Amino acid sequence: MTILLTMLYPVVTVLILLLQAVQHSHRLMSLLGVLHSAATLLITILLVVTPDTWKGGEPLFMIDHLNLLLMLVTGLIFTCASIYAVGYIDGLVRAGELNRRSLRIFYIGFSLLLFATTMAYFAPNVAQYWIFAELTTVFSALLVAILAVKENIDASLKYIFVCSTSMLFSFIGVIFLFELVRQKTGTGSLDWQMILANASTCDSGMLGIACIFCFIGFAAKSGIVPLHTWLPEAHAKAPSAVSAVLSGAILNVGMYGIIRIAGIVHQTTIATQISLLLIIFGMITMSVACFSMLKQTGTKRLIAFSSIENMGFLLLASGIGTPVALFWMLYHMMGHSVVKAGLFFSAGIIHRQYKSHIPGAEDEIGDLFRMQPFAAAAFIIGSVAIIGTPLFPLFLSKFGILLQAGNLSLYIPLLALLLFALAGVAMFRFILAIMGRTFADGEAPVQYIVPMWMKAPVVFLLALSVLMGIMMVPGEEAFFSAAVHDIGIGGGL
Amino acid sequence: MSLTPFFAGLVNLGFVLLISPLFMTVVKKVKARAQRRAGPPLLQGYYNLAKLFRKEVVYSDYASFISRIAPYASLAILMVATLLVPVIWIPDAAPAEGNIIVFLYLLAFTRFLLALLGLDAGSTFGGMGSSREMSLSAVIEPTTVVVFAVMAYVAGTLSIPEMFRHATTIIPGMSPTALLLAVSLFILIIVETGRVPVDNPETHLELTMIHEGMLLDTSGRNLALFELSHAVKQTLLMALLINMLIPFGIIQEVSIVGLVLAALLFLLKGTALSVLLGIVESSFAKMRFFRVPNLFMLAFFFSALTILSEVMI
Amino acid sequence: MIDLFIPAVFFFLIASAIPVYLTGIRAWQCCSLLQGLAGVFTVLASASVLLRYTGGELLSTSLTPLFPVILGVDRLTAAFTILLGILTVAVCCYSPDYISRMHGGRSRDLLCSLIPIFLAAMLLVLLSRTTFAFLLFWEVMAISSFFLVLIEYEDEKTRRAAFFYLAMTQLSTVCIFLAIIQVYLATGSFSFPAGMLLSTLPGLLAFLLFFLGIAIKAGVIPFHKWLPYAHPAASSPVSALMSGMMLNTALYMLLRTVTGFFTPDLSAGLLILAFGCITAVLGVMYALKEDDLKGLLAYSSIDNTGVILIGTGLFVVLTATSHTSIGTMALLGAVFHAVSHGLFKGLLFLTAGSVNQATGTRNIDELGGLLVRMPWTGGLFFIGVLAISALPPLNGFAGELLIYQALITGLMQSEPLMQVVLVIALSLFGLTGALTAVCFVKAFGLTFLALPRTQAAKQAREVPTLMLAGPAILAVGCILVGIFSSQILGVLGYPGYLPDLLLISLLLTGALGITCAAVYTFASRETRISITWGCGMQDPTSRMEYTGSGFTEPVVRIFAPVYRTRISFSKEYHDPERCFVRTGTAKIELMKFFEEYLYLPVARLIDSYGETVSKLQNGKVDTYVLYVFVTIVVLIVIMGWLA
Amino acid sequence: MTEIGVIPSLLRICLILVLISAACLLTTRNLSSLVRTYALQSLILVAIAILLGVIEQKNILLLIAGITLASKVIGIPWFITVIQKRIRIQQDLKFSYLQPGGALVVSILLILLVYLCFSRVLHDLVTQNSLFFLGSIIGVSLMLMGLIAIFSRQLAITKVIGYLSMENGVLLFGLFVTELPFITEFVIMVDLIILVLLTTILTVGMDSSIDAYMNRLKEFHLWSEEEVQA
Repeated sequence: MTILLTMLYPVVTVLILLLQAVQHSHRLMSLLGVLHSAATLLITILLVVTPDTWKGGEPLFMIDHLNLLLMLVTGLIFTCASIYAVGYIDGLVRAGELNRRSLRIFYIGFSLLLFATTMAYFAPNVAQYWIFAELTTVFSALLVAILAVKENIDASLKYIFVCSTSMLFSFIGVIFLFELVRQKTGTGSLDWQMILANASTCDSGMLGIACIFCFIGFAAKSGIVPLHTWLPEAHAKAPSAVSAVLSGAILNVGMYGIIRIAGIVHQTTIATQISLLLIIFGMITMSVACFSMLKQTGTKRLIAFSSIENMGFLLLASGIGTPVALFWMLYHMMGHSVVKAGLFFSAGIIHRQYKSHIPGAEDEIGDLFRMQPFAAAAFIIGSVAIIGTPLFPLFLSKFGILLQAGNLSLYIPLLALLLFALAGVAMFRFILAIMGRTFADGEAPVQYIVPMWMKAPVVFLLALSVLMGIMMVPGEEAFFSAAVHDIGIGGGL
Repeated sequence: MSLTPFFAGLVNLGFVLLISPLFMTVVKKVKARAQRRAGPPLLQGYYNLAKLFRKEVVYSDYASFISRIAPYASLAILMVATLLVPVIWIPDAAPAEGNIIVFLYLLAFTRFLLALLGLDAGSTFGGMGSSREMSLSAVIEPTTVVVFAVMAYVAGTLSIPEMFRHATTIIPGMSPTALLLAVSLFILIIVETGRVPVDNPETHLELTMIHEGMLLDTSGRNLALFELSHAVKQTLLMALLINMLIPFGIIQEVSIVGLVLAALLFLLKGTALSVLLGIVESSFAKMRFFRVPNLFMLAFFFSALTILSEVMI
Repeated sequence: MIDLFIPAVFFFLIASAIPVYLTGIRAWQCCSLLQGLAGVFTVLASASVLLRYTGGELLSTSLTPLFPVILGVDRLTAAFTILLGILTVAVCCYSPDYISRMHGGRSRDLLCSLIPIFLAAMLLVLLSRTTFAFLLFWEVMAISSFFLVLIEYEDEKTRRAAFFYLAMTQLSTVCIFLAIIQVYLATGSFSFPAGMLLSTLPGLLAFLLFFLGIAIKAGVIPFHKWLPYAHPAASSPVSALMSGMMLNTALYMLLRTVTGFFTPDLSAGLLILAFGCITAVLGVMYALKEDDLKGLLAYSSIDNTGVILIGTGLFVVLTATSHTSIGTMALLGAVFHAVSHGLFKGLLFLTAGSVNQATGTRNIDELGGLLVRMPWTGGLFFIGVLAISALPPLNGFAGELLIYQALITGLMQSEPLMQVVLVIALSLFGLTGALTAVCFVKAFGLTFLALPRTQAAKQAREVPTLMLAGPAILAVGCILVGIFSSQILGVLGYPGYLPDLLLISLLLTGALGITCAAVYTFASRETRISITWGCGMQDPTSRMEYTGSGFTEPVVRIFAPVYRTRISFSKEYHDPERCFVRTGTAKIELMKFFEEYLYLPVARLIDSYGETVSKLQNGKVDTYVLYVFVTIVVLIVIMGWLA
Repeated sequence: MTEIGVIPSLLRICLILVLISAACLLTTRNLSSLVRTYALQSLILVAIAILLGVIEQKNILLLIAGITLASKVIGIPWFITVIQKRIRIQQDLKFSYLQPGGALVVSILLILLVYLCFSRVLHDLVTQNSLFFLGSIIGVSLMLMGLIAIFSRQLAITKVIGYLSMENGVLLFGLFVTELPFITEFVIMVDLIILVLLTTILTVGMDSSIDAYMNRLKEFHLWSEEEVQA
């Protein structure tokens, strides 16, 4: 049954790409985009629901609990983003920011991005994962630069340069892995399971090099501090449907790579040194992100920095490496993507309302509650959720991870908590600043009527995050611990 | 519940109400003598009260219910305070377990009402009087609390009748604690009743009057009530000093002869103390308002010293 | 009867849902009705627990497999939940009319829907029996109170107050979170620990972190600076709840840590006692200099937190030196004072809110003469003032009396060194009591008595009856709890700790009756109304009355070193020899010590860090690729060094 | 790998030549000479591929050599010269962070550093002086030099060429691990796509380089005066 499913997916993608290429009415193209992401989500849910079918392992796809989980989140974020895009891109075109010619490029790019992410997750071997990760960079850079305004091109150039240069180095890591497996079993192979199986017995020095080089590339993909510089610019300048997808789904691709590498390293003797390295990088990322959040004036840049901070926290969790920590790390990834996408959508609505005509200038936000009450409320609830207050998923995972961190030494939770508090303070400092400003009665911009397409995903995502925060679906916990087991840490809860 | 506490309370109350105006006039007489003038007749206190009770009361046009209730309330509170402090006869079951802190806070209640009365009239003098009265009381409060704590510490209990009963058992020799206790209590009386070094009771000069300032706007029977409660407060504090240090003559078992004897003795001791008070008043000049806290530091030092002496020696 | 707590919580949640759909006065009324019902349920349930000596486990669910959420109640919790219930009933009588007279469109519905969430969070904090549940509801309480403070977001001061409040609550949550991690590591489970020793490092660390977290939330002196901004900025029913109940939830947790979690330890007790004394004295001194009515009440909440801390510290010190009976008296004093503080502080804030709505201003120097214009509100405020200045028959006095007795009997029986400490504590405690009296004579005298100082105060009208019903409930509560205090303690199983205030109040009324009767029969009955005696002045105007700062000027002058008053004056002269002064200015300003020396430097430091770090993102491609290059080289070096 | 006297020494010569070409990339200023050095570098790569194919008798390597010859030696340089004609900029004079001289010194140090680290880590490989070890060092140092080229040159075109020389480094390293052919094909194909995407953005969006575009934009900025002063 899974062969049917896995074959069905590429066919559906190709079909939709062809249809989009030939379409010229905007409404149809956007609906096709929605159809494509909905199909992916449906297939993933079917796979999740029927676990026994794919246990046997597949030639072309490697399906296990971990990448199904991440695919679930990606499918969800892409569906919401494409539904949001129907209204948002319409607004862009009507406002003249996006000329009709590049509309088709946008939708094809969007579907290709989804296809590349799915193939990256289901990639059985490291090289295929690497190639599709590289493809996601290319397609998302294309989407970032779609508005063909100078800053967007500038941002996408930075994105390409920083990401692809670091990804090249991770290809070196892939070659080392190949060499490692070749030394052990004669014929080299790059399958994740194969590497995981042989990792414990092979020479730790070579494995060390391989992991560090891989870490460079994947760290750049998921915005870890020294290599994070592209993230705030790309997310701030991209259309918010794209930046939601970037923050919600594409960062997870990089983090998926790091988790796999951490799983492999966990089998060998150098696990302690590498996890120490991960914790240090996590700490640096969180501190740089939190402190720079203090000085942000743009909404989307602020949210981008909060993504960097959460990625740093995920890295910290993978550094801790106990099964419970990884359980909560996956939970944090899901929670973060859901809440972050909702936050970006509401920021997008605010941006559409207060877009300043001077290119490159910040949008002056005023009379927020009078002109955009829905977006303001969603933005505030989103920011409350993102800093990890209860009744939202991030609080549970923050609590779980920091409990495990306490075992190592009390300084880690102390520093992490102070940084989370600082992030919360910075977030609300910004909100309070924009709440207060009002326009002189003359020059308030015209009220932007938010179409239904844009409101639905925001409401859905925030409701889902509250649901995730309050209770766990019965099977959910078993699925998560199976995913942790697949990483190679073993032991479960 | 036998009738003795009720009967003892009545006797105590009647006696105190009766003799308190007398002590006020004794102090005035001694001061007059010190200035070589004849001074008012001993019963002048009672004549004043009688005159004032017959006079009409004048209220300010924007005074609230505070001006109407305060005089009656302050006298009532002090009557309850007298029930707590047995002056001549310590019944075995005191009416309200005479807790010393309750006594302290009843005095604070009267001061609170008086201050509000000062503000109610809306005149500058009333405002100044109550502001200064409250500030001084705030500074003296720690000392009063420590003095009462010392009394409790010495007697080993918080209830006033037990303290007096304990005082009767020990021989009133000149032990350092007794001396220090006497001095601190004496300073307390001067401050609470607004005697010279702290506040001038007779004058109407704005700068010097604290206690008088608040009563400036009261007249007729209200003024009489305030005068009476002022006198009762002074008697109670003197009773504390007397019964704590020179308790002989106070009786435990009820008998008519004993009561009369104890009353006479207390009258004697009270007058002696009032004379002493008068002498102290006339020998000191009034201190500048902001130097009065230093005097309180002195009193605080005495009371703290009593505890240390009790512990060390 | 115990299981009425859970329906109460549900009623709160339903009440909070109503204003989201409906709007206008109808929604607020039925929302308050539901709230009131929930409050009544809470009162009944906690009363039944208090009387039957049996606590019990209410509800045990688990949010996720790892984190159990167990709710339970025992008599200490019941004391605080009964206060919560009474405050809820009072606030829900008060708030519909108050909200309808507020300006601000939809934000009023938000206010009406957030109050029940805030109350439910506080109730659940009191009921939680596992550290995780406590932290969960603690943060919900913090966030909901933050948004409640932020309702009137148009005003710049409210936004700054809300921001300051958020920063401090985040800090407090960090401390509590760390304490819970420490407890989890030490005991390995989420249930409340029992008898952890302070001699071991984890125990000491956990206690200090708990104390720090609670100190920030309860407004203990060095961490108090957010409270005088946040509480006045909120609308009156909210600030009544925050001052009356939220401080008490923090202190409840302190009481639970001190009685349950840790074995009493002398040094910990001395620490709490020291913080308590400093907070009490400084709190009331800062209250004295405040001219904004609600600011004054906020600072006096800090002072009362200090008093409760003194009681708790005393309990720990005395039980550590094995005087357990006096220790329980001190603990009773702390709990009794906490509950009574909740009552009279709620009463004062609600009545201050009515004054604020009737006159539109909170500045004492612009009020005056309201007692004649608003007799009922004035009378209720008067009862609140009597209670807070601890005057005999009312509940403020009962609490302080217990602590006094514990201090003095402790003084009698402990060894010399401890006696010195207790004497200092006693004198500071006395000083606080007296200064509170001064502060509230000023608050009541200058706001309600004499002539109205401004036009606004002249046209003040009495507030509608419902806005009087709320505070009236609290006033009756204050009086009854005060008078029947020793009976209440007797029923609760602690007879003989308090003298019988019932007898004293009966005697008081009796004596009042006798004096009135005697004066009515014997003395003359004529009365005459005329102008105030001003030593011959014709028509005294309101400008001649005492103002707030004037009233407290002697105290400020006496305690100048504490206030660090800066007196600056400048003179210009006509002639070079500087004899004849032409013009001159004199100024007394009170320096905000904590703000200028503690909070602002830290804020500036963090800001400068933010500045330097955000320079990292300078927008040029070359720099970004340089960062990549440097990281790769560093990683290669690390890799080489690792092997 | 059997030791045939002349081929391995020839191989070592080619590796050194690759490093020299990378150094030239860092220093040349004139754009057309830049493109020519890149083509030369790819040519050396093809030579290495052929030599390796001969040593290990693997015809797959010869196939790779052919593809690299077609794409990297002829295809991409032609494409860049076409783009360059459209932009009409000859010189790339401005440098940031590292002048050419500095860049060379840094790259020498880098090669030494990489050698030191790798020898410490792969100590057993050093003794057999296996080609894999040599390939890894040259490959990694070539990539690092490409990275220096990217951040030290301001012209966008030179950045692209720097990126391609980095990509050559990967390809070089891939060659030494013989059983990895089809994956390197994929890599080449991906990079070609990236290249095309990059250059199209360049020609459509801006002509010479990012900063040049900024100040050119400022001169005749119509509506916002204050930006002109900034």
